[in-house]
Amino acid sequence: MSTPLLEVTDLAISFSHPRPAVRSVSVTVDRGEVVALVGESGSGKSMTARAIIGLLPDGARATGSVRLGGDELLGLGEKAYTAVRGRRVAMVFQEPQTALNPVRTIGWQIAEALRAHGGVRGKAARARAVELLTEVEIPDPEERLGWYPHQLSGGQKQRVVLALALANEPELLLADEPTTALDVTVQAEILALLRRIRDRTGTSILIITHNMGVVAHLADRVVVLRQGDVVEAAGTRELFAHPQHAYTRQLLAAVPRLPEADDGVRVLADAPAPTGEVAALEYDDVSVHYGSRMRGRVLPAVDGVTLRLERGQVLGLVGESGSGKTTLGRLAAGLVPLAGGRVRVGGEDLAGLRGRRRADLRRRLAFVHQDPEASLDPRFSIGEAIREPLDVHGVGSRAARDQRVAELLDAVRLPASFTKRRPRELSGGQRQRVALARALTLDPQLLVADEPTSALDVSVQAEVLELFADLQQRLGFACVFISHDLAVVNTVADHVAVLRAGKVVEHGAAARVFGDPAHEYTRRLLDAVPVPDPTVRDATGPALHEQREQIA
Amino acid sequence: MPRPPARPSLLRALVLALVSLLVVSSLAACSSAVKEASSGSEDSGPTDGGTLRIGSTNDIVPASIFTNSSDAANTLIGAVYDSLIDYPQDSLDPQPRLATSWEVAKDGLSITLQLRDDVTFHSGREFTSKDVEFSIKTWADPTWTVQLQRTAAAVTGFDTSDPHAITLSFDHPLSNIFDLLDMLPIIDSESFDQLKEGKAYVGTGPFVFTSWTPSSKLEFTRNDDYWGDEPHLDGIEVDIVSDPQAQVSQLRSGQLDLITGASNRDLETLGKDDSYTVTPFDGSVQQIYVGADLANPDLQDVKLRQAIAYALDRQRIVDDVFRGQGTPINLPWPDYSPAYDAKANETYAYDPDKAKELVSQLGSHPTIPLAYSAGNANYEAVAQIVQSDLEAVGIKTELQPVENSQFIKQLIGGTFGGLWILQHGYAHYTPSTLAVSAYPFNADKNASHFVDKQYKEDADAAWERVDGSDSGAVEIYQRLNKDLLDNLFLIEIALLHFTVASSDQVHDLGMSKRGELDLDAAYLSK
Amino acid sequence: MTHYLLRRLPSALVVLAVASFGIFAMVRMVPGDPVSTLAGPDATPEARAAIRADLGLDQPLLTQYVHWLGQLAHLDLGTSYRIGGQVKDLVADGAVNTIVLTLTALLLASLAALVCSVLAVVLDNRWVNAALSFGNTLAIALPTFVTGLVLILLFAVVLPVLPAGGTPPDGFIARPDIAAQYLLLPAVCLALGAGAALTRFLTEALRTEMRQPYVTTARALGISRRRIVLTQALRNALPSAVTVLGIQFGTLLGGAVLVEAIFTWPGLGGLIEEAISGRDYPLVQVLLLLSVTVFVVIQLLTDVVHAWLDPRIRIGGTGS
Amino acid sequence: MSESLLDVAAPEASDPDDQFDTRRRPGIWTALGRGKGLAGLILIGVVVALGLLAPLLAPHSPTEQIPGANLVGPSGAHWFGTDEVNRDILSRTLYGIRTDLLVVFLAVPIGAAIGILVGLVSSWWSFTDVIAQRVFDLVLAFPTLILAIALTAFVGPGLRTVFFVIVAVELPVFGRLTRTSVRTVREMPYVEAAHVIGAGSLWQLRRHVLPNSLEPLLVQLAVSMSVAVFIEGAMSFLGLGVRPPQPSLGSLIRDGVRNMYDAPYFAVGPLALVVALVLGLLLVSQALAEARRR
Repeated sequence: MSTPLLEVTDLAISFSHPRPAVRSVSVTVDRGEVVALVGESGSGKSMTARAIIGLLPDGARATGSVRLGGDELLGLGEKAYTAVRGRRVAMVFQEPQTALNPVRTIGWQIAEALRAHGGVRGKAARARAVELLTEVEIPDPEERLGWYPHQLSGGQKQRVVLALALANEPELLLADEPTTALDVTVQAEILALLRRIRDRTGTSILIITHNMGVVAHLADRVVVLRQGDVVEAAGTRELFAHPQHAYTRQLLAAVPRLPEADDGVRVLADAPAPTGEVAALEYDDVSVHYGSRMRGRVLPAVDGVTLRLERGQVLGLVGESGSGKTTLGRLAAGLVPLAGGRVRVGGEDLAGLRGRRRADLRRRLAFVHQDPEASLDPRFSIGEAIREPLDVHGVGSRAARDQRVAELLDAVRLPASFTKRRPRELSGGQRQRVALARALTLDPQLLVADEPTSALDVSVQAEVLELFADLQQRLGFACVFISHDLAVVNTVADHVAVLRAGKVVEHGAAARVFGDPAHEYTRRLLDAVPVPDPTVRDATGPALHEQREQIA
Repeated sequence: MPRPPARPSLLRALVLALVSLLVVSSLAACSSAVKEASSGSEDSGPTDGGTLRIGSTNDIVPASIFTNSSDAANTLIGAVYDSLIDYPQDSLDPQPRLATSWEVAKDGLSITLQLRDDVTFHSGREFTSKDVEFSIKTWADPTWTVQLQRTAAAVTGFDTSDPHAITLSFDHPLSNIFDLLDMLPIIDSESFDQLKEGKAYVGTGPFVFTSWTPSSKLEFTRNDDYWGDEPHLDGIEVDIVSDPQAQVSQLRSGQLDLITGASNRDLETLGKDDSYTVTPFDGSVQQIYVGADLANPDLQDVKLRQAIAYALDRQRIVDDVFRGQGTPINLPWPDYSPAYDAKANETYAYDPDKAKELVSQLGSHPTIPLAYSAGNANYEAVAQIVQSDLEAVGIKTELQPVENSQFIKQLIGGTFGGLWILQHGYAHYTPSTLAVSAYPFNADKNASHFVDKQYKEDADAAWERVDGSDSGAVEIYQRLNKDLLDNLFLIEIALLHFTVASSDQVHDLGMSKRGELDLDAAYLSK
Repeated sequence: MTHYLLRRLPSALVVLAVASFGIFAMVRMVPGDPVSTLAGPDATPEARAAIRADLGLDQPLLTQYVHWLGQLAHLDLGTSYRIGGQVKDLVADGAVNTIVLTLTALLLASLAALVCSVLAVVLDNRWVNAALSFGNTLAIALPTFVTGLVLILLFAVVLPVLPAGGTPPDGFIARPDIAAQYLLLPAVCLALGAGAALTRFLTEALRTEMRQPYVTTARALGISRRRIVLTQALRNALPSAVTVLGIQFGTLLGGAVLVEAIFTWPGLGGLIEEAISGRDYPLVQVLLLLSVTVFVVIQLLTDVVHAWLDPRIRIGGTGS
Repeated sequence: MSESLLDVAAPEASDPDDQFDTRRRPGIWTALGRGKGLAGLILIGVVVALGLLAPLLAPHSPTEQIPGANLVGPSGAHWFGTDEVNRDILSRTLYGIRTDLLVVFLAVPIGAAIGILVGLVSSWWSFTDVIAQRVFDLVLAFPTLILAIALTAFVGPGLRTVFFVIVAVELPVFGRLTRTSVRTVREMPYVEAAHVIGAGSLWQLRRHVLPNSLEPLLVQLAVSMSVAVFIEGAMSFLGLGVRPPQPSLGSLIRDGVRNMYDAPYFAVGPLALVVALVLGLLLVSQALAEARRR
């Protein structure tokens, strides 16, 4: 057996100021192999990748050994490392929106990458650029050379980033969460592309991800990291089939799943017969426009949506970015001006109310943001944040309010000692619990949750989702739950509406929609979700490929 | 790894650009602006040629070109125009200029002047008696706001039948008629419209006006057809340098040859330096004074004004502010004036005890405003010393720097409401000129709101005389002196001399009594 | 692009319109009056009345304003009361000097900022940074009137190699080498603060750019830091730098008033001071209006250049 | 392994890129306790102390004209020498600081307070916004010194004019900044959250928007204070500043400049103090700005 292409031994990274360090990581990647580095925030997976390519942040120090094709990389000078980067190791980053220089054309950026290693220039560079864009399957590559990044979609941008990385035919490609920021269907395409690139060029890939679905789809081998240590390393199938370490097992268990074929579709009526009761929320042919009418650029964000949410039920809104799901949610909270139609909360039209009655209606409404960090005022203590709704509405005495805060903290399973802490001192999951507690302070009848778990690690997400489901059951509020993650919605929602370009394409009971989609788009969405099961990959792989060609 | 062929680095280019810019301009290897600036006299002989560069504090104002109000205007008038007669620096004995001789009628109601017949204007036109008439009539026009307007207007008859002689006749005798003839420039009537716009100044003088760049500079070249001795200088350039400090800097760096606006302190310093010459001109003087607005009830009591007069340490002001370039005075006249009275001039010698006593007799009085023109270092210093002197004897004042245009408005409107500090001129001419021309002394209306029958009588008597210096006149002047000292509506501080500083290459500077630089004989040496 | 410009034009015009009336009214509300300044202390009341009528100041305010607007519409800026001559000529003469001075200062400041900030970011050396930061702070902290005097004292008096002030005798074109020497001290004095501010901004902007993900991408491709700074970070920092440059230009114009006074540079600064103190209404009005116009135009210009430099605005719209 | 997954992740933030900071973010105030901030505070402190203690430290009254002591150079009796009307420059300098302190710590905050108020009002109600923005545009369109010259024509030279000019200049600066800052903060989810639970405009403004908009305003305050020292100096330099005999650092520098050639020591003290004050304020503003960026 030949020596592996990449051999990381006892890599440790320490920082000049306190932050999670990499304690001891050893990873090998063989030629042509795809290895996944899996772990949650703070596990050190990204730092490991950065150490390999020599781009650690300031103040970081790496020890141990990183060998590429037998050459030691760690400790190389900046100049020598520059020669290695791009030529022997290349890297693809998570966020395609910012990974490209916004003021330079695609063609310039590729040419620059080629120039860096004394490669071709002029016409030859242009030809090579077209070749690269063709390789990453960008349509009309000739024309695209003159485009700026902002003229491309997210998926196309990631393809360009990939083209840049491949420009100098590196032996090893590091891919740091390359699909996390993308919609599922695009994610599926990029994953398939990565696989094909490996197959075509024999480039080894080290992929860093937290998504077990992606792992199952792409990797030959998996290395699980946790707090800077390798917990487990095994072949993909073996790991999924027989996880050895408890952490790996928990990680796998925390992944929300979609109903699988053998689950058997629960039979549920699609639209529950109107009970005669007032609905918690009604969308009546609502439309929302973005852009200014004065400038003549009106874009429909929501286009004639009619939906109804009964009391005590959870309505999941799913769709890809730009589908209008968030707008619909914000509409329910009265945060977006309506262009047409009517929104009724508990039978009352929010837009038509004024003064006292509007305030009363607002008390029955709550909203949980996607970003738990930004949704809490950094100046407020946790206690003040949770108490604020009571203060605003002047509910109860001071003591009663504090009592209520304690209750709520307890309800979201946070210790009472958190009252005095600031949001910054909390983890993301804890902050989202606080946001949830605050939303529940006034016992709302309707809660709008906009991607409440998308910024969280899987394990934390699982906890929050469980908490949410529990609270919803106990308190019986109705909820609009917005997420791009079909599996997450599947775990909490009673009903699901699938949105596309501002329109509802399918609406029905969650189990029915996910288990037996009626609309072709829903099916495509479901198919694109990487299933955390390596056995499924082999079955769906070709199908994905065909699908991509359809889309292109 | 093959290195890409070296490209001219942007960074390197930038550094180069900046460095070269700095080097080129600061090293001044081949051509130095400083050297060129001071090379005006380098190639010329010791007497002829060169352009004299004069620094002036104020630019000319075409609308008030004849008011003697700015040093640039004075230089212009002195260089471009001739007057009919000339007073020497230190006397009131008229000397011929454009007029070769004259005769005053016995009754004092007319004067006949013989004019030169070899004089032409810069335009080439011959100078005749008509031009004298035109010039006097121009001065008599109130829109030009000339100080001697009343005197010019008193000339009512013009006999110009002989182009080279003129007879002027008056309604009443004019004791100061020679003052008018000394001050009045002979103006070209043909180019008068352009003069109003500041486009052309055509006279008969030693230098020809060539251009004016507002708030920047005036340029003159030698008049090759000058009727008198041809000037040595090729030309004059007047640079407007409003900051006195900057004038000194530019004199020191060789950009200017002569400056008119240096502070007395700088003059003192320059005087100690061999490379510079400081030239005081004794004949042309100005007086700095404290004015009192009698409309202010506190100032109405002459005792308070007397207290102020006693309280002022005039010698200290002359020494500290004017660096000795002046004389403490109680009366405005210079020592050669027929009105000069050495004894009377010391009536209010520095005596703070007397001042205190006077103040104590008055009882309490509120703080009196003390105004001065803002931005003038001398006035500011004098004002502060005056304030301090007055405070020492128990008179409280509040300094009020007033912007110049408002200062003049207050002066005209008589709205100071307190004390003010300013300079006046005209005391070195026939004494009556002061009383009828200098605004603060005007017996009819003045900024002090001082109205006094006796004073008016005496002023008019002085003016309407045939001779301004005979014993009868002196008698009237003594009465005037008494009026001034008794009423003290204007408390004189010091008599100041015009002083200029120049590089040691500048020689034979002169100055007219009017305060105009006389450059007829000036030259630049190597 | 044109659309971008069109959207900004109306508000600019409104500012100018409001400014014209505001300035006109304000100038006349200032105590003191041109006639007494013009006539001098010795003028008779009749003389003053004659001058007043001559200048049209006996007319009602609104009539005067309408008259002025009419003049402006015919590009006739009127005649100066005090200095005499056409306001147009006066302003043109002063403007040339001020513009030459300000633009030179702007050029110096931009060049210095470019060199210093690029050096700081490329070298990324502790000592270089500390030195630059120190020099920078000092340059901002030293008032213009201090640096100006020190410069004169050093280079014109102690070591007389450069003129202490004034403009080149033969203009700027005839002898550029001489002109450069006249320009150097005032321009450096004026440029110091702006240069320091620009350097500060640009260094910070470049550092921010160097932390952007696209830089990491570029570095991961094996492009050297230096090259990234010069070809990518700088290009990205440019649009916002242009905005700051626009602001700095305004500051420079303001600073020019002081620098012109120190170096006796016959520009608009001295003219405006003289015009205001002489209550020379036509001149004051035009100068103040000019000052607003320049500001508005610079704002427009920086917006346009900014938009032009940023393909996201220039080309607009997202693909797909 | 009984510990819950939650506890594992608990101490950490949710940043997906491993690059997060576990420390509690220090308030921007802590920046004043070290490095630049501390140096700046010390500089300001020294100047302020000298100004406040002027009556104790100054050997003479600032307006006392000492007989015979005309422009004498630095000596034991007069550390900074005397000026052209025989006053002790050291005493004048110490008292002069007070004038500048008045300008810095009174005029600027007044201008800032009005500006912030206008900015707040205008950022919340679009009607006032249009007017305020145009007025700000107009004021900002004039270079500061031209504004100063024009204003002086109205009220005459004096400390009052310096005050007016500083207020007039700072008002739009703070108005603008407040508006931008408020508009940014208003878009923050936590303000939206308050809105959703039914908090009124005033509540949002008072409890969330204003406190969170203060940091950039604070930085600007320090910058504006240093600018105020400049303005006072420049105005005094042009003769528009305080009225004599009251001393200010700017007027002392002007007097010093007038005597540049024969009393070069004159301006040294005032210059050093002006530079120290401006430098101190700048350093503080830089430290605050850097702490904010962190």
